[in-house]
Amino acid sequence: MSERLAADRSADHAAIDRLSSELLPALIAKLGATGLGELEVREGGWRVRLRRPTGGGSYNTRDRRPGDKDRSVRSSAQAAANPVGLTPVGPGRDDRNGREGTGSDIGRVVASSPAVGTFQPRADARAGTKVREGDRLGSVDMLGIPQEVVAPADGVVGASLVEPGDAVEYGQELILIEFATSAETEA
Amino acid sequence: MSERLAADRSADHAAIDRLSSELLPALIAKLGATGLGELEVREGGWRVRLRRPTGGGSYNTRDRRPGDKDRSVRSSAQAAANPVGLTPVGPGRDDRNGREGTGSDIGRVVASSPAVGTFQPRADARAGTKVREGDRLGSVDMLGIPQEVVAPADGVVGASLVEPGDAVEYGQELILIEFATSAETEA
Amino acid sequence: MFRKVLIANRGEIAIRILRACRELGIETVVAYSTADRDSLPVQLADEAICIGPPDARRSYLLAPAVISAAMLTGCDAIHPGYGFLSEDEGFAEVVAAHDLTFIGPPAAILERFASKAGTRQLLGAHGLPTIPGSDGMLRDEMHALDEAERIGYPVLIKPSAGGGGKGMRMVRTGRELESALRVCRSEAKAAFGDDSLYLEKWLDENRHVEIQVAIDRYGHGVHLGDRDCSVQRRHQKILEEAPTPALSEAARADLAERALRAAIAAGYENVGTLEFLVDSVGSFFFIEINCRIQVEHPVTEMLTGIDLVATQIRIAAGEPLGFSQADVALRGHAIEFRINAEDPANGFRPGAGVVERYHAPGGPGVRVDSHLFSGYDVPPYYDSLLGKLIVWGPDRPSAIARSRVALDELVVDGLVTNVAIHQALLGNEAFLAGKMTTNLLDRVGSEAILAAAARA
Amino acid sequence: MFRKVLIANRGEIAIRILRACRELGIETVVAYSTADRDSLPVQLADEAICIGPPDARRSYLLAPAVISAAMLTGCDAIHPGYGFLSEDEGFAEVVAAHDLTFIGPPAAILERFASKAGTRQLLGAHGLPTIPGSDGMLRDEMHALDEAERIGYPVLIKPSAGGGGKGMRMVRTGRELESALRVCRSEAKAAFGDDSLYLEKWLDENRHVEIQVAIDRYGHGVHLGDRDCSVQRRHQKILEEAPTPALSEAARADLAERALRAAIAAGYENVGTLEFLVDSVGSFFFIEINCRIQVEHPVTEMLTGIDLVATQIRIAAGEPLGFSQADVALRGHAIEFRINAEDPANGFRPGAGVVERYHAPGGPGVRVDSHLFSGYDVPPYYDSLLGKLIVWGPDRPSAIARSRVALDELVVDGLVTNVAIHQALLGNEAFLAGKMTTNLLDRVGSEAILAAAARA
Repeated sequence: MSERLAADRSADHAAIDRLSSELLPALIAKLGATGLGELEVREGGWRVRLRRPTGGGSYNTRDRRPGDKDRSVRSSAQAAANPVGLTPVGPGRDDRNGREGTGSDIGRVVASSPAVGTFQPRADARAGTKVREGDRLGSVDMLGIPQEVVAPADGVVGASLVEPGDAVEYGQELILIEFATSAETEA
Repeated sequence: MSERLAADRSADHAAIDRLSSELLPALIAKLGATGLGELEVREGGWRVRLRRPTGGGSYNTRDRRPGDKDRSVRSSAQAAANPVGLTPVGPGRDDRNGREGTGSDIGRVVASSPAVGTFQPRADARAGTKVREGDRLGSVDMLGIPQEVVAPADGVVGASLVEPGDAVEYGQELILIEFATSAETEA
Repeated sequence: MFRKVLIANRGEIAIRILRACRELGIETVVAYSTADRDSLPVQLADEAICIGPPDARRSYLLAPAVISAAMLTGCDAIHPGYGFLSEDEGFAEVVAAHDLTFIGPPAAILERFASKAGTRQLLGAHGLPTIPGSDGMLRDEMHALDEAERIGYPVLIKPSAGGGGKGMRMVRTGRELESALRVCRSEAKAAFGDDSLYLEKWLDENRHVEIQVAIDRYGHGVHLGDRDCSVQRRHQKILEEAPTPALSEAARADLAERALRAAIAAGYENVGTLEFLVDSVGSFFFIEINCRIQVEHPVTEMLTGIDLVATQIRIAAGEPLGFSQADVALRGHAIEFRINAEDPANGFRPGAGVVERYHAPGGPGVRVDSHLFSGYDVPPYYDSLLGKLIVWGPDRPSAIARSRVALDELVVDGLVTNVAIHQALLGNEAFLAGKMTTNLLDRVGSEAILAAAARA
Repeated sequence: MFRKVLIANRGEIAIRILRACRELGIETVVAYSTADRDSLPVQLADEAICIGPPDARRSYLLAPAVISAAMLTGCDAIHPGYGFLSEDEGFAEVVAAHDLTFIGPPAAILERFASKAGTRQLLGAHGLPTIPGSDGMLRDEMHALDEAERIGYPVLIKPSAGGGGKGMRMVRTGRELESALRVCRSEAKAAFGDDSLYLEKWLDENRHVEIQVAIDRYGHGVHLGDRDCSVQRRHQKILEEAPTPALSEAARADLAERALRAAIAAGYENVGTLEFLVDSVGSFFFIEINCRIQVEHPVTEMLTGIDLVATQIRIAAGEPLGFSQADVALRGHAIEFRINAEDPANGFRPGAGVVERYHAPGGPGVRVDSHLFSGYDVPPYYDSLLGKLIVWGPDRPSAIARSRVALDELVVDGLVTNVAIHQALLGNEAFLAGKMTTNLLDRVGSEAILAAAARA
């Protein structure tokens, strides 16, 4: 490699060092202030772009779709089935590689729909009930074929994100499973 | 703002901190190893993209043009006029807002072409000659109309980037002007 | 007319159907697998509903999921596109049983044309010459060998169900036949869930020419000219054009008219395509009928100005065709290039990954039907079709000249595509002379065609 | 034919010319200002050469820079596109003096038609009815007032040079005339370097209809039908369609034939457009001739299948036209929507900035000519045209239905565009009835049209 390229490389190093010490804090501040999903800073020809996680690593998040119209981001079935207004996160969005749609978050996991159909909870899987991984929480009826909704982990049945009889799509979040605290586990 | 958003924000801060301490060094190493112009790292839904400066802050650098064919990146006129093989940097690329095409870099500036035409240096502006800002270094003949090439700053005439009689485009780098060292300046 | 249609497909055809629905004032719901969550049709649709995981058998091919999605979203019809459930008479029947309309021929008609052997018999009885073939499905190896002997080698093994080259193999000897039978059976079983095979006389230098028809519920129909799909790789079409350079104008008109008459007489309904082999002296043999919209339908749209998908939807809704043969005028020449994520220099190995940059060509006579966009992550689960470049010109040479420009302008950075084989074909003498046969790519070899183009 | 053409323009028309050159086997050099360094035409061109800074007077309008660039890159012809130097007979003359070909009418013919008043006289003498107007250029205020009195108010003040609405004003009284004269003179001076003005009778309820012609060096010519450009905002066309709904088929044919005969008789050469006003009873009056390719030329290409830019280049190269009127067939209906970076809800204030995301509609009958791409930074220095959406349908209602779908599908994130006014127009009763007049937008008001669409 020529001297010139080596010199360029050391200049690159210096520039990147400065990016991390100066520009990233600026990005942090701006992101915090604006609530934007993406920010870009240019400096001396370098560009740094930060994209806020939007529930998956995909390039085009579903809230930035073509068309200026305010189309439903999820299907109408899901919108109707989401009375508590939680933003759907996780389930079914990270499973492009075939993993089942089971969302997880700190302190809780979510049982999600195994099919597109109508949801029916089990009567004995009320909020507060302790469950073990694999326990049946209800079913989704897909054209007369019941598909079991199971607990993705041990825990306690938490809030239901849909109502009995609601239309749900594949992978949709149905029931929160709170992790038992260590005290409870020992109890 | 809701608690949830505040929590998200602090998670963002942590993620960005980790980006700057872990991911940027990885980017530096990869860029150095590959000589690529652009790299992107994804982590937990965040994306960081670094783009090597290519002579301007534009989104589409001219070396990433549509079409797979190996088209000339600059005009053939310029390619022919660039015997020393330097990558053109700076001039005319940052002046989207109308600034004149005068490149600058640490330790030197470049006199660039005021017109599209053929270049003729002044006989008395040889390498090593001291010049002051505004001094004539030569001219570019645009359809019979000579356009003056002037020194963009005080300094010493350095290497010529084109040959006498070469075809040059507007904004093309023509002659390096080295900054006089402070010793020289005082001499 | 329908109020709301569920689009049970993906990729470019989902977008094509979506646009046709909108023009007809119909709302759209795109049913998608989790692998297609960020796809362009999902983004463009009025609504989108996730029906299953990436594995098509658990999403796009899962009839209960598709029908359940249609009912939950309040659709009154389902458009299956091509492939997947598009020619599945069982699916069409269940759709109808749930008071939804299957956009395509009704189940009973799909069933009538479900067996290729049966279809040949039926349309043969209605005046279409058919290619010599086995007497029904192959019962066993012995039956296959006997029938092949009777027909005369070379013969083509073909599956009764499906299409797209799976389960098909040309064999020149009894020994080749024996070993190919097993492969074809397992391929057909895997691809279509049906391992019935039959034999067909193989014409070495044949052309694939098809006739597009549109027939309404009331038996009123038109043909919309022909398409030449001779440029194939292992029985997979990669380039289609119209009109075919294989036949004179009179012969083309004769073929189209006979095809239409036979299809009406056999009770076909909706848009459909009758496929023929044309031999070196211009004789034609009916092969099969495709009871769906085809990948290459835009070629016909460019010539006729008629929206085939809208026509298909209107017929399925019970509307009369609304125009007759005299209203169909063909203008100029059109060529479609299938842009696939596959590497022609490496055995057409399929690829997937992120489209770093996408630029579609344009200008007069250039149409691109594609679901690509810059940043799109092409999933590895489905077929490799990235889109279709369709180029029209007043005549074949001008369409070819314009195609060269358009192919050169197309940019799909980040993926290897088969654009190079199209560019090479546009320099191939047999193609330029309009003399391509279905064995061109496999006989001459894609590598040789690419190499010749590189030398030129 | 030319070997290499310098494209002395920018934006969508530079790409349009580039594609036409490639189809004709001609190499391309795009001449650009520093503001356009990263533009799509520069990226697509075989070569690109920077000719000056963003200020068009020092780049795209600077004749010596353009010609110098053409000579340095070894071009043998220059295509000026529209606007800029496209109708500058002085430029055409200098181009010719340097042994380069100006792609358009030769300088002498441009000069013959340079004055609008002179052109009206000339074509009037060749049988075209002209609109009553002032006797030559306006010498002074007194002359203007006298002439306006003689013609009868309202009158339209028009500049002799240029187009695009600059220096134009309609006045209804002598007092309005006095104050408008000064404004028009300074506008015309600034825009065209020529402050000559003349008057024309103003028809309150008029339609703008133009005839496209193509005439070769040997006096052989054809017309390619008409275009209706009545939808204007302050004399700026924003939507064009063909055929015009203003005239019967017979009247359209008559107008087109008379326009062609007059243009040939007056010695016109190359593609050109004769503009007419059509009054409420269908009488037509010749206004002016545009000696260049026009923004709205794709409308005609969609109907005829003829590549107008390629035709223009071939004529400039001295080739005979190669076809005659009998070969020109018009099919269906086409509408062009100019997509501008301007805000219809805020007085059409122009904008610039980065296109965050770009998605062009497609499918049958939809063409988009645009230089946009995701990430493109639209410079603020030039006109606000981002591209053109051209939609074809078998008839006007189907073209309108398809247009609605295409406009809805178009995405240009990051900039405010005028798409809303197009969407509103497609709901406007006068437009739907084909009864739009040139004063529709200015009289009813864009705000009212937008508001009506919002209510619907």
